[in-house]
Amino acid sequence: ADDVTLQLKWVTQAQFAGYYVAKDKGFYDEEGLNVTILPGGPDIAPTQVIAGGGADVMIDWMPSALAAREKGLPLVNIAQPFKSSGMMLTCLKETGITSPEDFKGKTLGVWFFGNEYPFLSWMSQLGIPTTGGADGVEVLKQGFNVDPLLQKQAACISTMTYNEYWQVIDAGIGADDLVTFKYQDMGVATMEDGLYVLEDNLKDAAFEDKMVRFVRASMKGWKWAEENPDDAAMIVLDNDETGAQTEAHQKRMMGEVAKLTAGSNGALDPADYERTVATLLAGGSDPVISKAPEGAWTHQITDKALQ
Amino acid sequence: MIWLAGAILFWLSAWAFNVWASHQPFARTGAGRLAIPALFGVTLLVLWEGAVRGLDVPGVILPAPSVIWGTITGSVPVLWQDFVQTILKGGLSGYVMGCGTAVLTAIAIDRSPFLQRGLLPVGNFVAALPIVGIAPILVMWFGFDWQSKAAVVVVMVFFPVLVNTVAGLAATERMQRDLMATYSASYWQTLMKLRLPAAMPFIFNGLKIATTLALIGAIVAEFFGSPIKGMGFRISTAVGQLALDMVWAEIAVAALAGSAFYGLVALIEKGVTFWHPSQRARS
Amino acid sequence: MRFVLPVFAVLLAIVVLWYGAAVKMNSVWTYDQAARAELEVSFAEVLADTMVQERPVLPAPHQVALGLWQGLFGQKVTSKRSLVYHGWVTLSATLVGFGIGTGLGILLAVGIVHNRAMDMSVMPWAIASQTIPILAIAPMVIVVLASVGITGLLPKAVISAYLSFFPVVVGMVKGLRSPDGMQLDLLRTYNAGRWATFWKLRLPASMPYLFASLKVSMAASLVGAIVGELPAGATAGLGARLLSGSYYGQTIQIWAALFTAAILAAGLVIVIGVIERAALKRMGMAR
Amino acid sequence: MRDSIGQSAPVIEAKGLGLTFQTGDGPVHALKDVDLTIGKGEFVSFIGPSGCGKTTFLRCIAALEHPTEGTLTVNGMAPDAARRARAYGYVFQAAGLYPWRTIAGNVKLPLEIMGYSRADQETRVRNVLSLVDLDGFGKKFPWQLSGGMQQRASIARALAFDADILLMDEPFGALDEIVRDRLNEELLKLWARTEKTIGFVTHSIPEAVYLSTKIVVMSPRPGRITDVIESTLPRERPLDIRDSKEFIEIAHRVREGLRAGHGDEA
Amino acid sequence: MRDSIGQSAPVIEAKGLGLTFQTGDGPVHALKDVDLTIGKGEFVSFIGPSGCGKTTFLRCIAALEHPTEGTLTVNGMAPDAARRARAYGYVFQAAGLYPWRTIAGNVKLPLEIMGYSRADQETRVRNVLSLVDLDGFGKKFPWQLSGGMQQRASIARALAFDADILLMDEPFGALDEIVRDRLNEELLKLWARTEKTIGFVTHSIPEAVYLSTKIVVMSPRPGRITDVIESTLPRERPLDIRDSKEFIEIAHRVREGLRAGHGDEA
Ligand SMILES: Nc1ncnc2c1ncn2[C@@H]1O[C@H](COP(=O)(O)OP(=O)(O)OP(=O)(O)O)[C@@H](O)[C@H]1O
Ligand SMILES: Nc1ncnc2c1ncn2[C@@H]1O[C@H](COP(=O)(O)OP(=O)(O)OP(=O)(O)O)[C@@H](O)[C@H]1O
Ligand SMILES: Cc1ncc(C[n+]2csc(CCO)c2C)c(N)n1
Ligand SMILES: [Mg+2]
Ligand SMILES: [Mg+2]
Repeated sequence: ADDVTLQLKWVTQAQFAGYYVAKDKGFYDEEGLNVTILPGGPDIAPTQVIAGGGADVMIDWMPSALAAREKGLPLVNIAQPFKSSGMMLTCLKETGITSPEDFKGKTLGVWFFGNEYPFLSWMSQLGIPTTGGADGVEVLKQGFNVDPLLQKQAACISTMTYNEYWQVIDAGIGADDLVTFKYQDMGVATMEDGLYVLEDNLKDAAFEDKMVRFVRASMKGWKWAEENPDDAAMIVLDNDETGAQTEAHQKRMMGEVAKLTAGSNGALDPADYERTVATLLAGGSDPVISKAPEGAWTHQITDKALQ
Repeated sequence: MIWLAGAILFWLSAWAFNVWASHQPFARTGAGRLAIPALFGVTLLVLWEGAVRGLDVPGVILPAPSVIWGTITGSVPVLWQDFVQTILKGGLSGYVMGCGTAVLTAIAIDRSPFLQRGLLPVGNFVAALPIVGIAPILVMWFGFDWQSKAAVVVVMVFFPVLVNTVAGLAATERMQRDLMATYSASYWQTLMKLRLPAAMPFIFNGLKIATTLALIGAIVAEFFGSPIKGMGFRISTAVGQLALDMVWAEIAVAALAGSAFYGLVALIEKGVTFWHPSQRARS
Repeated sequence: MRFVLPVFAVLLAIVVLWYGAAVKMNSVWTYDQAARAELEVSFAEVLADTMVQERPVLPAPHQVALGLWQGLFGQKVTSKRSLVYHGWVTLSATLVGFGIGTGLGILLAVGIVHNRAMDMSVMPWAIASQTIPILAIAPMVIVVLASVGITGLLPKAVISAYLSFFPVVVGMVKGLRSPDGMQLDLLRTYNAGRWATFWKLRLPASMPYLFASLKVSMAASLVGAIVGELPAGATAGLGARLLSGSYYGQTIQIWAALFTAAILAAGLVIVIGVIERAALKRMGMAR
Repeated sequence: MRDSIGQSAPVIEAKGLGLTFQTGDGPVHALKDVDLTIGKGEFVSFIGPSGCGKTTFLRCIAALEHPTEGTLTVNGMAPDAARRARAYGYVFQAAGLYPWRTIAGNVKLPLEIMGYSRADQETRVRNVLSLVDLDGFGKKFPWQLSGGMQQRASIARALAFDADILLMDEPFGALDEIVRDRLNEELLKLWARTEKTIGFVTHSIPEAVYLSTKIVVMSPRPGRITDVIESTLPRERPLDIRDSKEFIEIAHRVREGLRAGHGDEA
Repeated sequence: MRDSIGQSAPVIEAKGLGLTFQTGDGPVHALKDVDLTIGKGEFVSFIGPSGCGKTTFLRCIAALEHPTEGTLTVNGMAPDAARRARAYGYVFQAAGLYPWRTIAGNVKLPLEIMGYSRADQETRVRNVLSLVDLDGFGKKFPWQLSGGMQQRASIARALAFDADILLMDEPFGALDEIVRDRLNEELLKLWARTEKTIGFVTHSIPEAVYLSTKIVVMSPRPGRITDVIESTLPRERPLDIRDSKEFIEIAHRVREGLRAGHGDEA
């Protein structure tokens, strides 16, 4: 069997259910693949891992992959299992925020580490400076949990529809007490959780073949997960080495993730790509990419995988 | 390969030069004390540059020093802003508070054997709490600005300074203590005139270790939530953008500031503990 | 035995303070929640609530104790939810790192004390190395080592060693230089070489300094191992446990992992202390 | 015991005093069955082979060591109480200067602790340093001085303040005869002037005889008093009294006592 | 200079020797214009007020201090070379025992360093400890011993191995007369037996006269040699030689020399 190493963007959770299902249900074995899944975490830049040769393929958000490409790491999107974005800004109703206009003078929690671009570009479209003051917003680099909202250190924080949002709910704040702004709805959505490889590798026929089989099996895993969300969550749970995940949370996450993967057969929709690039190019004073990238995606793999 | 070989050659000759230079009278002058380690640093940089170029290491794994230098000179305002936020506000204030309380605590528990026996083990235990676990908690408690960073620094520097001070306060010779006893000196007199001076070499040991800890603490704490400035913030965002030149530029600033801080404390130590054999031997 | 009572008294004081702080800090949330639900709450209700919150700002002592108990004894030690299992993962990296770090530290100190060029050039850079934020380069270390095929325990141990060598260098340099003029002169009249001077004088004279720094360095090793676990892919170990706890806002889990780490560190420091006492006693230095 | 003893109230009184150190390999009997009375204003020398417990006895008087048997009173109180009343000046067997203080700073130390005024401190330091012939060395640090100079500084330190009882443990061991003679004379003058009670350990028989009103001869293992010799010399003692017949007789008796002690041992 | 000097090749030869310490407040002239020749097998005592440079001179000979002026040869070579040839046994002014070694361990130290065999080490330690009357104390640690016992242990340490030149800095300062007499005799016997060359600092005039073939009188600030007295006493010296007329004459000359040195100073 051929060895493939996959680097995740984040810790083991239902966000990556498709891959764990494919591994667990033997879809990879069927394709003659021996797949190692490396969990990520707050300190792991998947781009760095792949650059260092630690993985063959990785999962990343498109803004950070494109940024890396411009920095000289030739990453190419070979598949896009996530159709839509799950990122949103979740605010406490009691702060009086009802629309983006109300952000002025408030403190907002934002994820950085390459995830800040959609936010910055949104703010620049709204014409709100991110340098604080009465007319701008005070930005706080949010850690990886929802405490800033619970402790009222921030009026709004970044959340994913499938994860942090529910942590806020679980903490005891009712959905009625929250106001959410989905990036998808604000027209600033960027592509999340695509599969990326190094450009040079794609010229190698053996590698290409491996990726074809990998993507095929992974998509099979994703579709199985969409149909059997509860079982998929349990598979994820089995693979969590930290023993920190809970069944209820993963099942709910799987349900929400399924909504985002629905509508993708794995092939990247060029329109989504163009919209992402447009959003990023419209970013504020310190743009993540300065010009439209060339050759940052390909259907080379999905065309063969999805025949 | 030329690059690599050249770099290694340079390194060897520079080391040979340093071995020679350190035995010259020049090495005892102030300039010598700066020049020799500086030359050593330069050799390290040359080796690094040569290795990166010679082995074709991609910039997203390890940028060459020349590239990093370019970033440093090109982003002075950003680096300065981060320096002020992290080191001056977070690190320094935490250092002063942490070391101050540690010395005072050591003196306080020194007075009472009961407290010492009770607090030291518990203090050891509390200090063993790893900062990566404490930092998120302190950020939750003290907010995301520099106050929480200072709190992390306080927690980090407290233990080493406390342990060293307690050890130092016990480091007097029997005859020295007996002398005080014959004067029927009060506790405070013995403390001020004998035990604190005798403890100074130990206390400074702790203070020196604490300088580097303070720096790390302040930077690391920013990984767990911060305003959008500060060295830790910049490093973590830059890693996400694969802007490793910026990461290393910040690391360079941290190393420079840390060394300067350490040097300052060592200089004060030299003035205060001039009498200790370890200081006298080199004068 | 004479330690039991004082420690107990101090612990009691801490627990009392802790309960007080827990009530104060957690009550904010209780009041907020009540306000959101537009309810009035009595102080007694607040008090009760602050003791049982699911994600308290400061978990009450009994909550942590329970979490700790369940983590340590509540399950099979091989279970992924067992703190014994995670503790063992961290401990093994800590010990390997401590070994490497102390060895390296002692070697460096010996070099610094014996070689002027090393003294003048290496020491400042050893210091500079410690001002590099480890959390920033840990991921790079892991990546680089992984790319040359080194994974698992060793990368963590390397990071742990990186943090632990420094206190040993500083302490040992001081210790190896502590002999006074007369003690050194004596050996010079014997025309003792550096080697004999080292073994017969410098090393024994440095023992108290060595043990003091070993204690600091052991704690640093543990921190290093935990830091190394964060970018190692949040898999197993106390670091991973801390991280996931923090990620899911499970404060009690964080505190339980923290305490496990501290118990581990304290245990290790006590072991060093015992060795210290035995060694110094044999050397006639414990009075 | 002869007349000179009854002259005043006892300042130091030991009865059946004993002290045993517990060491790793068994107990060491440093002192055993020591009975001794020292009156106010006496000058008592202790002489005996090394290890016989002279230092230990002095330390007991100064409440630095606590006897395991018998009773000991100083000025009618427990030694500890006397220490708190600042009754002692003590010169240790080794100089024991604080390395972070200059010579003057070391001498000033007890004065600071006992709260002498600034001006008083200065004059006392100056006087006492010149008494021990160290003028001009006040600003040096201890490690810049020779062994004998350090020892003199530590004598100066004990003389700088006014203690009733002066305990000196081989203070002049590291000094040459000329300086020693000079300091012996000075010490006698000081003693005559101030009426201090002095306990003095020495290994020199002539020194003991020249200085003392009472000479205590000790023998080791366990440390016991084998002879107490009351001096019949007058209080006024020029240096050449050392050639007098009386002096030589006393010296002889001391030597005999010492030799007997050594004989016991061998 | 008289006959006894020409008897053999010079072992130690100083010409115009000077040493100046640079201290925080100006230079200290510890030695100046020192000319001295010591022949093989001589026993030379140095005597002089404290601070006159005796220790410094001994340290120069042992290559522990480096003269700033003049020349100094030992066995015809530079002191450093002689040190490398392990020519010296040195007894320091303070005992300076290593606190982490037992008494026996301290005495064994030079033997370990010089590579004596295990068995040889044991016998030598035993012999030399009994020579200084410390049998049975081998297993004690230094701080469990009295000051004089520590000093004796340090003498034992220097005698344990066979050095040609023995340098002793006030070795018997902390000992009582009886022991001192005994050790003086032992030292003379050792010297006669082994033909060592001995440099000996003392403050006791009788001791210097009793032991030496040559007495060097020094005076301070700057440290100079004011007199070199060749002893006319025979090599064989019973203790009662100290009552002989010759002895008293030499002692007198030494005392005069010392007094003159002190006069200079005042
Ligand atoms: N390391 C030093 N630094 C500065 N001055 C020194 C140093 N060592 C000795 N001296 C000075 O040199 C002079 C001679 O000192 P040395 O120790 O040789 O005297 P000594 O004759 O041995 O006296 P003693 O009989 O008291 O031991 C003294 O004035 C002393 O202060
Ligand atoms: N701390 C201690 N622990 C164990 N034994 C001790 C201690 N201090 C002194 N001794 C022992 O007590 C005995 C008396 O010691 P002390 O110091 O009083 O003798 P000394 O008469 O002053 O001798 P010296 O003239 O050599 O100074 C010695 O045998 C010594 O070994
Ligand atoms: C330090 C850090 N903080 C936030 C994110 C954002 N993020 C990207 S994927 C994901 C999982 C969603 O549940 C999250 C939180 C990150 N990558 N790194
Ligand atoms: Mg004594
Ligand atoms: Mg001397």
